[in-house]
Amino acid sequence: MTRAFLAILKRDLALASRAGGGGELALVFFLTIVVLVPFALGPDLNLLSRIGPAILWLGALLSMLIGLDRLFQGDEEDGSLDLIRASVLPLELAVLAKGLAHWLTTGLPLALAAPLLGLLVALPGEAMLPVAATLLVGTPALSFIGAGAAALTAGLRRGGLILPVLVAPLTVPVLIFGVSASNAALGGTIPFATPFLILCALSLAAIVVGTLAAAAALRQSG
Amino acid sequence: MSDLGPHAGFILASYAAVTVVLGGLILSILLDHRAQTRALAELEQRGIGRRSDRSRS
Amino acid sequence: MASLIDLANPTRFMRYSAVLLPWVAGIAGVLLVVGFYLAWFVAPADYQQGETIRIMFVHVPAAWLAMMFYTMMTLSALGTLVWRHPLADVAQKAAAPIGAAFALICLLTGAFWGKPMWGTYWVWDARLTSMLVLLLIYLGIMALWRTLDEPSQAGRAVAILTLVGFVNVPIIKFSVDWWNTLHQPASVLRLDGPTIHASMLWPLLILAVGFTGLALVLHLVAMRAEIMRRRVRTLTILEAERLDRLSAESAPA
Amino acid sequence: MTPSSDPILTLEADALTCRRGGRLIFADLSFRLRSGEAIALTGRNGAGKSSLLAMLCGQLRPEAGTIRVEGAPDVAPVELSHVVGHRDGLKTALSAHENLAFAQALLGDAALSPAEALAKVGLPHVAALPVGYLSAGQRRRVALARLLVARRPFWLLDEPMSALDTAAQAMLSGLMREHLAQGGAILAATHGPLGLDGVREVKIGP
Repeated sequence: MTRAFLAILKRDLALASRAGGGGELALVFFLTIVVLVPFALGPDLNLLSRIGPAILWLGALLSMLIGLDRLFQGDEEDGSLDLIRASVLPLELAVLAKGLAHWLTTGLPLALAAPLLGLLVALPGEAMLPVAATLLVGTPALSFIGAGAAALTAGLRRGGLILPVLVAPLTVPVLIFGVSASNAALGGTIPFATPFLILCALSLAAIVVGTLAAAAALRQSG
Repeated sequence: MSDLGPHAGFILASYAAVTVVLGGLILSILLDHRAQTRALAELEQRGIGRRSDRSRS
Repeated sequence: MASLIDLANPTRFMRYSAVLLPWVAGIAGVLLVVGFYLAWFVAPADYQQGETIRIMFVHVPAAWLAMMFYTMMTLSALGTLVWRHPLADVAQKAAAPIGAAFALICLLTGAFWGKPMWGTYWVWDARLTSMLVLLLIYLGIMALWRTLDEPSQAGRAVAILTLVGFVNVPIIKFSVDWWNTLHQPASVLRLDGPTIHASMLWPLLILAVGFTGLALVLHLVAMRAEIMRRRVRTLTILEAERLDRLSAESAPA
Repeated sequence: MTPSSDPILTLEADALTCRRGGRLIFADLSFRLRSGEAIALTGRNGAGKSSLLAMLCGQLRPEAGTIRVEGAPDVAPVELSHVVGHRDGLKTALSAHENLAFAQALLGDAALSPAEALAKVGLPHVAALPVGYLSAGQRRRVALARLLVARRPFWLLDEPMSALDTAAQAMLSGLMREHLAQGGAILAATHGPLGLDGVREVKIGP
């Protein structure tokens, strides 16, 4: 059983790193957004540093949405999904493996790059680690909510287009607590731990709900 | 090496960045060159380049 | 035999580059050693910036090379689209990572220079911001190369993107300058300061030529690797076709 | 659990009715697929051959009727069967060997190694080539090699002979004969002959 789980995980990571896999797409898009926002707001570092965490979180959220429709669509189109359905591995574990692979190629690099990109928005030094921590803990929720929605639209011919619209409202709580935890690290009345722990809870819940929803969606979308 | 002054850390950091990025670039290009040379040699050694003899399988 | 004909040109390139490489590498090496020696031991500290001026000796050549390589990619793009030169898209694909690396070096050294000067690693200074946008364009071009794996079709698409990018660079430069003057941040010390004293100009020029030599060597090696990669790809397809014919004739047991 | 040494397994379909998009495709279809037996599923296009296969794979819920495996009631039929449809199920960025190793890890109960399976379908040298470089015929053979890397009693094939040249069709018939000889069973939706003797026909629709 675990061999099949690791096989899916390894295959997805290999596909993401091969040419055309779009593995580093999320990271480049994240950099692009964090560079674009100051062009809209002006080069004033004081303003930027106040809303730094918000820019980083919105950038991370959008970057994770763009590659999402390929999560199951690729397998649906070439028939790999039928192979996964015929596997000894329950569909829930297969979805868990794919969601984890998606997070490892999008959420994790974003969280690691956040401190460096924080420089662009004059994020103070002491806030860098907390912001990265909130992203590290919050992005799995985005991956798995996204996986659930991606499974729903996998069968539809142009399903990929409506995916961001489906996923965005579901990610509001993660965005709220992610940004408020990061702002708490900048100082302010709320202690850092409170929103951070809620964010962790949201992620854990999203992993379970997303996985079950995706497996259910794949089961009868034949 | 004259004394680097108060900001020595930043000077060393920037030269470290140069060595890391440039070193990484040089390494990746040389490794890729070597890998392609080996792959090409191995393919041509199996006589695929010359279409003359079909017998070789 | 078609595959052998279009190789005539690249094969000649492979021969010439093999001869050229050791010389260019040697010259670049010497220049770099001399340049760094002058820059570190001979050139005096700047009366304003003190020792941090040493960073300029890598920051400025990196900026020049980042822009020079993009210009070279634009010429290669013209080579692909207008004169259909078979080596043009090879040159273009090989140049992108090198240009991006020098843009990144320019930004990183700029940040480490900025901290002692302006108190923060990053300031939305017009030149640094333009370099950052140039880096984004480089990353876009490299991403496009990675998604299209079929060489000739990819070459044309990237050539068009490079040309579009080249047309945009001056526009970006102008708009960033205009954007930058909107809210004049804390007084920004001019990067290159007053006219550079001769004792610093020489090491800078020597280093610039040395770095250019090094970049040229890397570019030639990268081009050789790219040509071989395409040859390997063609041979692999030939191999697959041959096996297809082979197994079609002799029906297996 | 190695099915081949298990008790004799029989795939039982009882009074199956299929309705898709409101349209009745077929009704009251029953058959039994016993070990060592091959069934050719015939009927004009759109008669519901693919729908029946989708039902057997558990992808499509029948409107009425049941599908069960006598001898392993608690296992879903799809976990005891190889499914080969029109799509090859191969990732073009991965090599033939990687694709087959992935299938083997997924389907469990390994049989031939990827290299042996590729040799058996007449593609011994193709293992390292990315599937994207292969011709359609070669990709079809790699997809069929998947049948050999894992031991599954039931083979559910959707028009297996299409897109195969005569040599490949002969090869597939050989593989099917071996599978039947080992006590496996085959249900193939097909228009032409399967190259097997003693094939029972089940017709769907008018």
